[in-house]
Amino acid sequence: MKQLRLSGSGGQGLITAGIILAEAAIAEGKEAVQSQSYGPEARGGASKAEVIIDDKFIYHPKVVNPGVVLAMTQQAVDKYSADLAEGGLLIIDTDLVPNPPQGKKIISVPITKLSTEKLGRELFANIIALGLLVKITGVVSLDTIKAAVANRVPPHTVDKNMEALLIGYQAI
Amino acid sequence: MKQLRLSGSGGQGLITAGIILAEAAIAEGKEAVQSQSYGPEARGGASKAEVIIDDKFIYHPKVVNPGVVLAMTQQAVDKYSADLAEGGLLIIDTDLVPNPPQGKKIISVPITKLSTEKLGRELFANIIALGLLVKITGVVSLDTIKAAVANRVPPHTVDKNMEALLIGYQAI
Amino acid sequence: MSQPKLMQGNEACALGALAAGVRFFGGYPITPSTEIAEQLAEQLPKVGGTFIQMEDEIASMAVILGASLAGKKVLTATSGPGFSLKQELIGYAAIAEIPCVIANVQRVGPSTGQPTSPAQGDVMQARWGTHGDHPMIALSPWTVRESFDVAVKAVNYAERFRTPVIILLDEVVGHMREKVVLPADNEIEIYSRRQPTKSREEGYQPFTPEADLVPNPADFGTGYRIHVTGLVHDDTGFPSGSPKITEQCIKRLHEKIDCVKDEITHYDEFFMEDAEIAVVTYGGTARTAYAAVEEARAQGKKVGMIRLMTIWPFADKVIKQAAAKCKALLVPEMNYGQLVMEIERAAAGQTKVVSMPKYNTEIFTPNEISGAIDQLLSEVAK
Amino acid sequence: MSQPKLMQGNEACALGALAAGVRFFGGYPITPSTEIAEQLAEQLPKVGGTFIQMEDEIASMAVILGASLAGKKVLTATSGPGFSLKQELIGYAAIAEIPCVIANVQRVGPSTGQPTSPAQGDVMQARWGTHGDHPMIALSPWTVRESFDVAVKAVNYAERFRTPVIILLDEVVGHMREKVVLPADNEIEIYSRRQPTKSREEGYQPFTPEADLVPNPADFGTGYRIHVTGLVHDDTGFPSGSPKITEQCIKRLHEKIDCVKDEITHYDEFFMEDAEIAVVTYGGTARTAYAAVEEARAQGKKVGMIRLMTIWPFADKVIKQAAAKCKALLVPEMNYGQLVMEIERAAAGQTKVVSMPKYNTEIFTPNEISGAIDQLLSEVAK
Amino acid sequence: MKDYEEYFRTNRLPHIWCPGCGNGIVMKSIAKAIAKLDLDQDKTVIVSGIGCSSRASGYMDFDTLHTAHGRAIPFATGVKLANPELNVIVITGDGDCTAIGGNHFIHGARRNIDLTVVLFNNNIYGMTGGQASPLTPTSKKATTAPYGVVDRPFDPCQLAQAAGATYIARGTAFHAAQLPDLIAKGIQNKGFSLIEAITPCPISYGRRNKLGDSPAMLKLMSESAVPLTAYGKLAPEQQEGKFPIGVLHESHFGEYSKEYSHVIERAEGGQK
Amino acid sequence: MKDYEEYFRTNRLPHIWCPGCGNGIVMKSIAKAIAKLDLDQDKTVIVSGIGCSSRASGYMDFDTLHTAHGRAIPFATGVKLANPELNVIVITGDGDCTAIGGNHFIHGARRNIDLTVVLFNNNIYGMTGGQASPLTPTSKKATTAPYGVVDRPFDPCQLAQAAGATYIARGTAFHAAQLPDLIAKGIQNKGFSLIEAITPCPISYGRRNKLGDSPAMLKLMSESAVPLTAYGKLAPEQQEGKFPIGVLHESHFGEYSKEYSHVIERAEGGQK
Amino acid sequence: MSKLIIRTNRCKGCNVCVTFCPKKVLALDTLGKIYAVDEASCIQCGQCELRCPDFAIRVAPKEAK
Amino acid sequence: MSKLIIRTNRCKGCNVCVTFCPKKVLALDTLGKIYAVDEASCIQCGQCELRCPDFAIRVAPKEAK
Ligand SMILES: Cc1ncc(C[n+]2csc(CCOP(=O)(O)OP(=O)(O)O)c2C)c(N)n1
Ligand SMILES: Cc1ncc(C[n+]2csc(CCOP(=O)(O)OP(=O)(O)O)c2C)c(N)n1
Ligand code: SF4
Ligand code: SF4
Ligand code: SF4
Ligand code: SF4
Ligand code: SF4
Ligand code: SF4
Ligand SMILES: [Mg+2]
Ligand SMILES: [Mg+2]
Repeated sequence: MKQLRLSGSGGQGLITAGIILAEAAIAEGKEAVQSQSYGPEARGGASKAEVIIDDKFIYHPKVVNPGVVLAMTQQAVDKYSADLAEGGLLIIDTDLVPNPPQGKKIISVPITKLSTEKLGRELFANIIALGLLVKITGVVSLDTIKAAVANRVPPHTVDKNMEALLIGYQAI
Repeated sequence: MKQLRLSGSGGQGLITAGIILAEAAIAEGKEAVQSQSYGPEARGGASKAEVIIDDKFIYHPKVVNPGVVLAMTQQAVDKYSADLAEGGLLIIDTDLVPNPPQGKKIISVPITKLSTEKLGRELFANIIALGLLVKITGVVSLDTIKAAVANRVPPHTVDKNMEALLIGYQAI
Repeated sequence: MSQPKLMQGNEACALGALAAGVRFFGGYPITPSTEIAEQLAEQLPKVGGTFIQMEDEIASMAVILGASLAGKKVLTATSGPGFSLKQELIGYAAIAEIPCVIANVQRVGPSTGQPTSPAQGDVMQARWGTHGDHPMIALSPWTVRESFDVAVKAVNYAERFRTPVIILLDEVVGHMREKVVLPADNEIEIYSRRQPTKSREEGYQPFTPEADLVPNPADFGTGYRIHVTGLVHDDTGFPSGSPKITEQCIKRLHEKIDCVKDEITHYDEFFMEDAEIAVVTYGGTARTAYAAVEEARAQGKKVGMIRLMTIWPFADKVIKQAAAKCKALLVPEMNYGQLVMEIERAAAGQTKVVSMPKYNTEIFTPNEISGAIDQLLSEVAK
Repeated sequence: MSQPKLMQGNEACALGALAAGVRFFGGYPITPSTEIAEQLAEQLPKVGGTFIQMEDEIASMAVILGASLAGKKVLTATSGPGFSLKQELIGYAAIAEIPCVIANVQRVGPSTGQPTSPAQGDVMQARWGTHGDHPMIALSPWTVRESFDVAVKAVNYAERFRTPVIILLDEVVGHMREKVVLPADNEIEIYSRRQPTKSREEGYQPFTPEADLVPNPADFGTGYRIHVTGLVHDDTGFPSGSPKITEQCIKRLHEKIDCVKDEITHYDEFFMEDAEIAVVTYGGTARTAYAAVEEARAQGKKVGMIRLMTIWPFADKVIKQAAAKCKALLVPEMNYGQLVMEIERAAAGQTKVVSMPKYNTEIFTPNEISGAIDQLLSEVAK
Repeated sequence: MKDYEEYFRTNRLPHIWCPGCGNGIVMKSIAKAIAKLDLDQDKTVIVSGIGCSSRASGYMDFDTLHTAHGRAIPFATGVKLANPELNVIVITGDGDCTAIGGNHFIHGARRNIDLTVVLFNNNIYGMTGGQASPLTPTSKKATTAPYGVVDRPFDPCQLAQAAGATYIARGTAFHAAQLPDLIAKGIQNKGFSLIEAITPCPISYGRRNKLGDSPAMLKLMSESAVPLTAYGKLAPEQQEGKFPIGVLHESHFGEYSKEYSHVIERAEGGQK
Repeated sequence: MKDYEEYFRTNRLPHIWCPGCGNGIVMKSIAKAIAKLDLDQDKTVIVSGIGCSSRASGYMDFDTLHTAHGRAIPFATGVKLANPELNVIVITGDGDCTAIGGNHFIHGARRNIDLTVVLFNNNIYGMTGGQASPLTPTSKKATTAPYGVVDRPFDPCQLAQAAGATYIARGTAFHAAQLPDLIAKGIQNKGFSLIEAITPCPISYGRRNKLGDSPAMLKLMSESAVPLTAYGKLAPEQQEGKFPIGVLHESHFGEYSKEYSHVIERAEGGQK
Repeated sequence: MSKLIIRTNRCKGCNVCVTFCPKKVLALDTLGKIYAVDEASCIQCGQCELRCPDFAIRVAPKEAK
Repeated sequence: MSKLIIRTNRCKGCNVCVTFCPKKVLALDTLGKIYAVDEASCIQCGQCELRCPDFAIRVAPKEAK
């Protein structure tokens, strides 16, 4: 069972990223559960999306010991990284998380900056993060995730999103 | 325990008559309970007021074996006189109850006609009936019921109502 | 003590509320509760109070909550359909801890049902009518005088616990008239509006509970500038999404009532010392039950009776005890069988619990209950 | 059978309703139910159906009842505050026998509460939220696929029994996404709208019950000229004040459901053969409970589980049986302890019933339930 | 043209209304309007709320729906949308329509859904025994206004117009010959139509306000109701105590069920 | 004159609204209006419903009441009637005020109770993520109107006027300098006042309808809002897509709490 | 053929027809039910039928002459 | 004294002030927070303060000359 948590602030597109990841897992014949939790804010505020992937039916639907936590804001790190599994991995956005926690295995990537600098808009940060996650965890293959992304995003944005995915995949 | 039922149609003032009777009983130091039941009609339809008078607290608030039933319409007789106590008395308005039931002790008085003919309006039929009831049952004294009526009706109608009470009291 | 008077249950309820200090009524007419509103439309302005007829029952509930926050003791009155409409805001009053009293004069339901006929069909709704978790206090009188007393108690409890309190009248008691002697003003105990005991500077927070687990949010206009919300909130009154705060918030709502449960569980026991079976009853039905039980006792039958004035919180202990010593409990109700379920639960298999539902618009007759008593006595004798 | 898909519970619920023939949705947005409306706003017109957003939840309930009478299968969806507002008209649907389905995606209450957090706090309200007496059917799914299935069942039951049916979703199941494989259209059993079996001339009366105690009032516009009212009525559909009719009217409403109670009581038993204790659970909580129970079994602990899909009518028999053979029943619920009261009642003192409430916005963890299981096992071992 | 009695469930008569209650006159006017237009009796639905006036649905021989207090319009909206070929007429009281039902009233008008709403305005809550309604005139007495009403009544016609109704008329029970026409025009309008029918409640309103019996109240109406054009010519002080009757407003806007049918066409065609 | 920030609970800032949400601008305008009139901060109460906009009550340093969805006006009515010396300001959204709260809105206006209602009109249900409201323009898209809204929005100002409001004004978040004045005048009116403040919701409304970001939406407002007198001079076809701003209506009628105080005087004196 | 058809069971004695009859044809009996005191004077104007709230009077159409 | 007081923690980077500043004084940094690129050009017109939905900018009043 793989337990992943994608956290950040409302509007960063992490729920979409979580959905795509779960769909990719299903495309590979696995079971997947995706859930989320958020506050009253439509934008901003801490929010998280969780994905569990397994070979058999998943009963308890929330992540208990996340093997990987992606945190796209400082608030998200503070709120959602404490229960990271022993030996688990914390992936952070370098610029948006100025104070990373101590004593954790951390991968820091300037995800949002990559998006603005390479693709001209912040908008693709979630897909970049997805590429990164897939590369690091290997939960699904690159091809699968490509298909899953293409399937979900608006048709006229497919190319840009493919670019984003690769930027993330190649970021480490 | 005296159990009286005043029945007729909505608008005939029988609830008021029942209240006055109960107030008179209280004025004489007795316990009294008054209740009513009616249908959806504001005017017309069968309705009843019940009064129970006793020397001690009255628990069950509805008449079970009415000793006296006053019925001011045919519908009321049909609906509310069946459970008259053994040996009980049925008082009816002669004109408004064309088909009185068989096998009951009945006193028939043209109550409404008395009201229109002697007092010019139907309006006083309820007080005439009250006079009649008091005379027949003796549950309260004439003086007490006079005071009770005077106490309830609008000040400018007291005289007419006293007249009505006496018309009823002297009707048999 | 006043002169004996013929008075209607609804009227006594209105006068009780007035005596307890209610100075604001907002309502919407509905049979068979309307006399409460009509009485107060006349009486309230005489004592400087305010009566307002609102556009519907929801607005009626809202307007009294606003008035309560601005410092008035408040009442509304309704019946089944209106009671259903008020549920959302009853929940609001519970979580925002706004003192208020709701008189529900029950009639036959569901829906428009039989508007002028008696029932006790909203007993479970009084407890569970709104969404989410909160406790409820509901009192049901069985006499006209007690309608007055229960109204006083309801207002006092609402103020003391800062919670909605329901007066569960039924059409029988609400519409009947009987002789009553009302208490003199100085015989009536009144619980005044709770006030902050310190200033903001001294660290006052509007929703910090006192020792009795009840907070003292300041009345509007008194300079405290508090915030009131129907969202889960912390002691400051401001919303919080924290699991810990949420737990505290909901838990304290329950515990402030739980911790006084015995004190506010009012009931009468009649002939219970040696009762083999007992009739458990409430509201208008209890009057008929009493007549039957008294009669049975007169005939030497070992029948007792428990009459609940407090319907919620439910008198578990009382019922448990009765269940432990009686061979059967008979539960006549003017509904399809509601409170009997709680009685069954509390009895926990210790004794036989017999539901005696009636829901045909007519009240029980003493004979019906006597018959059921006799049958039950013969059954338990076997 | 369709392709495996990632799907949300709310979406599956909407699609299930659509598959069962729902062609009319009236609603008012509220978190966390809104996706059901949004889904149907898009899908319904594609199949010639109608979606309408109304001015509030009361109007939403009213509009679907009107549409149902005009022959459509209907659905509305809401959450706590809106569910409270709908209560009056749910009672109307019950007494006027209008088929309709209400999906209530529960969130933390009372009042606005915690709008985006999960709870199971409306379980008792689903049964007792409206005034007066009528029965209720409420079904609660535990998986996304079952949200689809339950929606189909709910529509079928509403039509078959001409009664309101409630889908008690919780935010956990409503908002989570998981892999589902939906049944093919021909695998779905559908109960069509009941139709009159004779003409007026042949003595047809719209509310005369058939053998199954359910009447066949004609759809509006089909020439039968029927009358529908929320007042107590007789077989003709017209109001009657008669005690006898009133009793018949209310009694039949209950009996038409009572007589199929076993058939519509859906539940799963897991590991119950030799269970010493059992977890009784429903909805989203059942998922976590299953994880804990499976784990306990793997460790050789004699724990079973009963998962209720049908919440109302309550599964008395199932619980009675379990109570007779288990030493304790553990009841985790995302509320202050609601259905546990029914379980206590049904257990009737035969076994220990342990309430395990949680109401802090967070769902249970498998560890919490495992811990409670272990403790209970050790207690009963004594 | 059918006789209006053919639209009654005569076996249910006499009705429950009080002697002199104007509801019977207004109900008869609805039947006459239907007769006049020769609506298909099997395709016409009467929907009412709760109140004395709302009891009318039980006496009319159509598919009839006696709903909950205040909710007739949204129920009727459901009937109409589910089967747009039905003629849907709503019967409602002043309390039912403008107190508890006020929101549904304005939203029905806003949507311009094809309903014909006949508002039986007796200026009081009749059924519950005489409480003030939002249409009780200022300073009149009611059981819940023993010192006189302090607030101002709505003008339901103005309200409906501001909300978007496309046909608005006012008549009275005295003007019993005109009323069927006003209602018939409302039925013909494909959109939300309001006909305010002013009607005497001698029992719960007239008595308490010393307006006399039903004939007296009807005479009062004959004096205070003025045809719209004549009313327009009165000086403001002459208008005092009077009100206009006739067709007050007509306008055009897409009817809801029609507009929604276009959505269905587009969606079925796979478009957005 | 106090600084407007003194009317905020600054320890609760930043607020929860999205980047570019106009709610902050409207809330600031309310604070400025209060500053301008120098209202007693301890005798001023803010009452709101539920919605993004209704969250404003939590940020304003008065006695504040965040009620249930749609019910701000009747809660506020209770506050005002219980203590008529309080200034009561209502903050409400377009859904809150005209959908679920529509009936309370028109009844508040009818009673002419002294409340100042500031309607944050963002043409959408913001908080729940972009469903159509009764003020969403016809054919605009919303999550519950994927094929475009088929019905017609209310004009809340016209509705309030027909219902009896005695002060009505409209402003926009773009016209941020004017808005405090419009609100202040509403507070000064002793009676029911409505200020419709048109405000951008870039997230739940703008995006779906391709109206651009907040600055773009504000610019759109600057183009479509026309001062009342200028608007009156436009030909009908020029009015298309434009709307008037400024004070739209003023009238006089007895204020409810004042009128009721006369009832109390009479009743206390034993009169009827 | 009689000019007026009266359904006594429906009449509630409200006096409306009596008041508005231009020819004083109608009156109430002691039980408050309508009857024609002077049917001969009836001009079949239809006022009574038009105004009766209880559908208790029908006026026969004037015969074509 | 500076002409602009910026509360960065309140700024949400909505671009409103940037757009409506007549003198192009303001800009957003990489983290989306406002800063003054050219405070010198500021004419203290108050547009940014007036329009900021987040109370993140205050403009110092022009000094009386
Ligand atoms: C929810 C609800 N509230 C209140 C009532 C009680 N009620 C029944 S009819 C009515 C008012 C009727 O007045 P109106 O609509 O003017 O009709 P009328 O009787 O005057 O024709 C009221 C308040 C009810 N049945 N349901
Ligand atoms: C009774 C009830 N129904 C529905 C909701 C859900 N809800 C919360 S806010 C809202 C709409 C808000 O829209 P609006 O009033 O326009 O405010 P905005 O968020 O746009 O400022 C809705 C439908 C609720 N909280 N309570
Ligand atoms: S109370 Fe008034 S409205 Fe009702 S039936 Fe009687 S007269 Fe008519
Ligand atoms: S969703 Fe819209 S109204 Fe709500 S905070 Fe965001 S921008 Fe403002
Ligand atoms: S038809 Fe005319 S004249 Fe003849 S009875 Fe009737 S009202 Fe009188
Ligand atoms: S108008 Fe009709 S009900 Fe009235 S008295 Fe004449 S016939 Fe009878
Ligand atoms: S005060 Fe004017 S010039 Fe200066 S930064 Fe603000 S908007 Fe620009
Ligand atoms: S307007 Fe305010 S919140 Fe927006 S970018 Fe400028 S300073 Fe930041
Ligand atoms: Mg009326
Ligand atoms: Mg909005």
